[in-house]
Amino acid sequence: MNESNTAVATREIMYREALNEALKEEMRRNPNVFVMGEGIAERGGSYKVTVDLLEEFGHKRVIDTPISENGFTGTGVGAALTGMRPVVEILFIDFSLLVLDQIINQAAKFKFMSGGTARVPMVLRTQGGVGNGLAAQHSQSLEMLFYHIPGLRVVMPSDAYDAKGLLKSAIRCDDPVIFLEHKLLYMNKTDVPEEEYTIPLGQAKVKKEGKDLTIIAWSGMVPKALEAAHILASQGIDAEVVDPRTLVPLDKETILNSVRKTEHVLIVQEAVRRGGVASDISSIIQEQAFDYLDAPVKILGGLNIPCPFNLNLEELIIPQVDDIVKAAKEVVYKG
Amino acid sequence: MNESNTAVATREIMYREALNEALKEEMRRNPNVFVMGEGIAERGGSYKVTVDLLEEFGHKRVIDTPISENGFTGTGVGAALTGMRPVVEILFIDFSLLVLDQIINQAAKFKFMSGGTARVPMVLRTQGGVGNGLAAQHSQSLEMLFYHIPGLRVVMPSDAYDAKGLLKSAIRCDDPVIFLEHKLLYMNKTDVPEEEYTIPLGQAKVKKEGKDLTIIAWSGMVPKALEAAHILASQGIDAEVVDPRTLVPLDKETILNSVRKTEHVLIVQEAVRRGGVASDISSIIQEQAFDYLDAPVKILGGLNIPCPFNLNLEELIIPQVDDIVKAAKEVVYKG
Amino acid sequence: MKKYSIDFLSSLYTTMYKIRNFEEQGIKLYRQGHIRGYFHPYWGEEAIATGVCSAMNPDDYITSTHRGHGHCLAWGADLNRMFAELLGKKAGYCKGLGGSMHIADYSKGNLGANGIVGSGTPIAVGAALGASIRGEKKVVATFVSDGGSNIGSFLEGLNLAAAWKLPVIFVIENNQYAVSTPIEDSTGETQLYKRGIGFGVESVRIDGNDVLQVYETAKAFVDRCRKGEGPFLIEAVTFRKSGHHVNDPGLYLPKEKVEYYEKHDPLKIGAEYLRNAGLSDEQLAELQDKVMKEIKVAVDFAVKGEEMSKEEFLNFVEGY
Amino acid sequence: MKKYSIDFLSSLYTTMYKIRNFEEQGIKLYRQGHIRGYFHPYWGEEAIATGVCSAMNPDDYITSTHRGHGHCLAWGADLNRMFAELLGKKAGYCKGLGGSMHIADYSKGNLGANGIVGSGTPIAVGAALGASIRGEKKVVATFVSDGGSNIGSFLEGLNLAAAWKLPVIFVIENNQYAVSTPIEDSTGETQLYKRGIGFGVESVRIDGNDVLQVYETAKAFVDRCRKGEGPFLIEAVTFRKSGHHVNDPGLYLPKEKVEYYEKHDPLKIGAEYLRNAGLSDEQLAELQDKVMKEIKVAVDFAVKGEEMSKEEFLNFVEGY
Ligand SMILES: Cc1ncc(C[n+]2csc(CCOP(=O)(O)OP(=O)(O)O)c2C)c(N)n1
Ligand SMILES: Cc1ncc(C[n+]2csc(CCOP(=O)(O)OP(=O)(O)O)c2C)c(N)n1
Ligand SMILES: [Mg+2]
Ligand SMILES: [Mg+2]
Repeated sequence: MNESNTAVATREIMYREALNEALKEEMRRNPNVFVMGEGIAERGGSYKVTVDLLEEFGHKRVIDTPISENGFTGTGVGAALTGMRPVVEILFIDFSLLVLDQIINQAAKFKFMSGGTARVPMVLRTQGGVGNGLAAQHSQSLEMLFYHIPGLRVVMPSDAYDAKGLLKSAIRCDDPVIFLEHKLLYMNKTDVPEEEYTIPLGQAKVKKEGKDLTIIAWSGMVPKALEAAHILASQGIDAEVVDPRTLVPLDKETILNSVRKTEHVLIVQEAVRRGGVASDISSIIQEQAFDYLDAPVKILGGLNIPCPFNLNLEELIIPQVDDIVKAAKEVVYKG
Repeated sequence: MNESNTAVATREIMYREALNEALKEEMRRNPNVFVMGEGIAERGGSYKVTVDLLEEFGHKRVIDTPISENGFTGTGVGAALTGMRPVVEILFIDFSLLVLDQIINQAAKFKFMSGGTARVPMVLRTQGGVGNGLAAQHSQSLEMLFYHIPGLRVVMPSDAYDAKGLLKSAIRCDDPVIFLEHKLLYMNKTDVPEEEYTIPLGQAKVKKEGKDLTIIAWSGMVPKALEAAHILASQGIDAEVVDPRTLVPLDKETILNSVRKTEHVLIVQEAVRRGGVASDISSIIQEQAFDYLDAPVKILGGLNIPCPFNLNLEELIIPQVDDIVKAAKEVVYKG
Repeated sequence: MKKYSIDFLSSLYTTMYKIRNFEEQGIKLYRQGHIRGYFHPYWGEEAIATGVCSAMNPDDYITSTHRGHGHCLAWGADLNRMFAELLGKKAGYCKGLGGSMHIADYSKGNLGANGIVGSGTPIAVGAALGASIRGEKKVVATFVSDGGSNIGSFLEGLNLAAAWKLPVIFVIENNQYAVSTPIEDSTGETQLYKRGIGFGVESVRIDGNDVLQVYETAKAFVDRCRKGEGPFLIEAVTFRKSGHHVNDPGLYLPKEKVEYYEKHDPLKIGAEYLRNAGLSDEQLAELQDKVMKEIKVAVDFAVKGEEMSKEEFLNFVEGY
Repeated sequence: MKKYSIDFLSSLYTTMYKIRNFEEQGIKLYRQGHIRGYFHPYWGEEAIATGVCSAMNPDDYITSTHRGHGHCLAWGADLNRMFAELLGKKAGYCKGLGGSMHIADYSKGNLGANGIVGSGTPIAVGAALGASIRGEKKVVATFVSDGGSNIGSFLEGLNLAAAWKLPVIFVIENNQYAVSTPIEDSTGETQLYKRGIGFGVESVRIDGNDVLQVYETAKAFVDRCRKGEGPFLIEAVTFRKSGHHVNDPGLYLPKEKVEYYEKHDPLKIGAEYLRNAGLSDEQLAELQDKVMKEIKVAVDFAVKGEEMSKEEFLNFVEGY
């Protein structure tokens, strides 16, 4: 089955259920796939992504770990190097700061350093983003730390459909994949086919077509961008919303095609503005579609500050629907 | 003394000697300044930056650490939180991947999380860059990992003069400063005043004036950019070379002023092209000086791959003088 | 066991009772929607923070954990500012920007709770190192959980303090579970004090629910730390009174353990000490009453308190 | 001690002698400018890799350190490809892209040297975990340095293997120095095997220069690992024959220690075993000669070898 096939039976399921299905299907398909992380077995994970896996696959393949993120991530790397396909869960992307040696110095480098003889087919699943008053150490969006590192793939699905298809591809990928979920998306529902499907890494998706401006957004910003596009439509601005879905490899073609059509670009990013992935996408558009641009590429990003605990202030620091609407108008009216 | 004062007695010293002087002067000035790292006491550090400190300041303030990067960096954070001014050395920036929890989740966040009551006046010194066949785990340029994090300052001096003045300011800064040296610069000599001086964080320097194009470069790329500018001059292209020196805070004004003058921009970066600081600077120029640009901002960065051991291949992966000359011409002739 | 004055025993009890009821009120406020985010109650473990902190000097330092309310209160934190912080109010210890997992009082040497398990340990070692460079005879206590004793930050910190002979007391609060994972599943050696010995640190395992046992152990180590004989490690065995987090009913906790610790409750043990020392039931009730009144006032203060305005906030973060 | 055949003892000696002379030739090549980057010679420590690896099966796994040539050779690496890698040549184990610190042979279960101290340990634990999931009775040896025993990666890995009862043998090569830092300065407990005990791992301290002692200890642990009784830890005490790196003269090493280990050299001890078993001096010389010839051929092969061309390289990295 591929994505363009639309006449299939579907049902609405949650993002977390879609992830759970992907794990189950891949674990059934390949006995070398296993999952490990804190509280993922009996408890089914903090966001319930791994529920019921223990019953079907047993303790050998559904492993609760001690609080030793660096150690168990490295364990995943070693298992992958020797033929397994581990899916390692880190509870919060903030804690991934404890495992970057294993991811960046080890997993990302082995294929290269070995002259191509070693592969690390491992998935690191974690979640980030602002929400629910979790404060500065549990609310970061750190995709840039992985995006910048050669040897890693970076996937950030924004809905259940993408989440399932991409996680299945991530598990089948022969290189390390950083699979970044968003804490506010787990309960969101989308139509997901009954039938098995995968989504290749590296294909963006136009989530709404439009001709006046291109809004590029990923992960938690996609639902907001779509809502903003809806409001903009009611005000006579026809925005196209492009979701890269995979940040590495990045589907530059789909992005550039949209830009060439609309000639106006807004990139919306939950991560702090300074040095985010949006900057890199902006630099690419600017280098490769300069002559099409009617106005500067605008970036709407998070404020350059940590996340406050207070809920009303928390709201302030990342782009909200109204901010997107406002920024989009600025881009369109400037051009 | 300030930078514009040019009628001062100077002598030529090496980058590493300049750093050594800065440490000595600040340790004399403030008894709460101390240094810690691997082999920095008797041995004076792998790059000889800390030679002679032990004799003058003793073991209490010149501390050899076990191989526990995360632990001793956290020790620095704790000392800083309680009134000290530690200068922590991590041998290679690659090893800083072991300490990012302490830097990003802790040091960078305390001031904010505490509502302003806590400060972490700590300097993390380390070095990066490609050179001498040290291969994939000892050759990275990872400034982006710090640049993206609110609460950190990031300094990357390219010569002895800047190194000394900036390190002194970094040690006096009340917030955590990431001070990034380059392994190939340590032996480079520049004129450095006899007299004490400091360079404020956040001031770029025009290292060569020019009118045809702006080349932005930092750290190890500055000497190469200057050499390229020299060659370009002989070919009738008058390039301006701007060295931000401090990446956070970034001196946008100096950069934008240069861009408005030359209308052509090349950013040269040793770090891999994808998601580097160059992308962010490009996005800023593009947002804030779009109407001045005669050609797209070009980024010449490292290849998106790890560093090979073989010396001839190593050379290939980062911008060399000839590459800069070629890229500069492309920008100028495109405009 | 030494004989202690009623005053001293009362002060220990008062602290424990304050922590217990702070958590109970906090949970209520959470359920009412006044508190959001993570809330890890310290109840059931009150004797540890209380015993350790009461053995220290006011100008010493502590670092705490994600389950940090108890350490702050035992270190003398103000109830008003504690509740205000939990409610995200401007009068809180961190102006409402930190919340439960980041409460701290740097001005008093409380270097804060920490949302990253184990990361407080190297920070504590650094506080001790700084004091030793300055030539001050301060002691640092660093609290860490059983789960936290498996992470590199803690283990490296332990070794550093040992290598440098620093005045640090490592206090492992072994409540036998990390969320739902029993300690047997997370290590090959559940007697956690033994890992201190592996690094050359004098280490003991004690009943963490007996406040006097904690106090006496800590006091001896604090005194010896001050003489330059540190570091030391205390494994204090205890149990959570409920789930990991306010929303976790803790159904996985074995019934026998729950029942045992129901009886072996730190407050019950503390009250028994008081009774043995001659305090009457009325006097105890009076003491309890006083705490409850303070808590009521503080809850009221916090609920009515202002939040930081958007303008104040944007002002505060200028320069990032 | 058991009686061993001359063949077996010869094979142990041959491996040690090969490592010793590999390093000597490597240092020469370094000084001649054929090798660049880091070069940490394993000489003086040959008995450890040799004793441990000869106790294992060819389809087991090892992970190594920054001082990794010895482990690779003891695991059976080809001299030609070893030298070629050190010289950055295409015929090297990593096509010249890895170099000294990253030599590996994944096809044979050698998971590689590592430039980051301690980081090989969790990888070894993962190899063991994978094998155990697949139901294969493999054993994994992970070599780590004394300095590396202070880092979180090693300590967390040790605890994980213990918690999960995995067939891993942790081999601490305690050469008593981390570059110029003596072990006394980097830990409160210099008997490093004790930290294994702290995690519930059966641990011993042995003479790392005595190849038979290493072999017998490793053999017993390997056999028990295969029966599911792992993990185990061996602290093998040894000493570097020179500075940390080819460019470090090691002047800080105390004279008495240097002299002691000059006499207590693994090759001398190995040769003594052979003599006691009846090998004549001529036979020994013959054996040595054979190794030297192989090395000469390999050096020649490496020096003459091609480097990867720029085109091949750019082709190789496509898709990053
Ligand atoms: C490094 C890290 N890993 C995981 C978490 C998530 N987490 C918070 S508390 C906790 C369990 C803690 O158990 P334990 O360490 O025993 O402390 P307790 O809650 O029992 O006091 C976990 C896994 C975290 N905050 N930090
Ligand atoms: C995490 C890390 N820190 C520091 C280094 C730099 N370094 C390489 S070897 C070494 C000393 C190692 O000493 P030890 O661990 O005892 O091993 P030995 O060299 O004695 O075999 C150091 C500090 C590194 N490679 N990795
Ligand atoms: Mg616990
Ligand atoms: Mg050593």
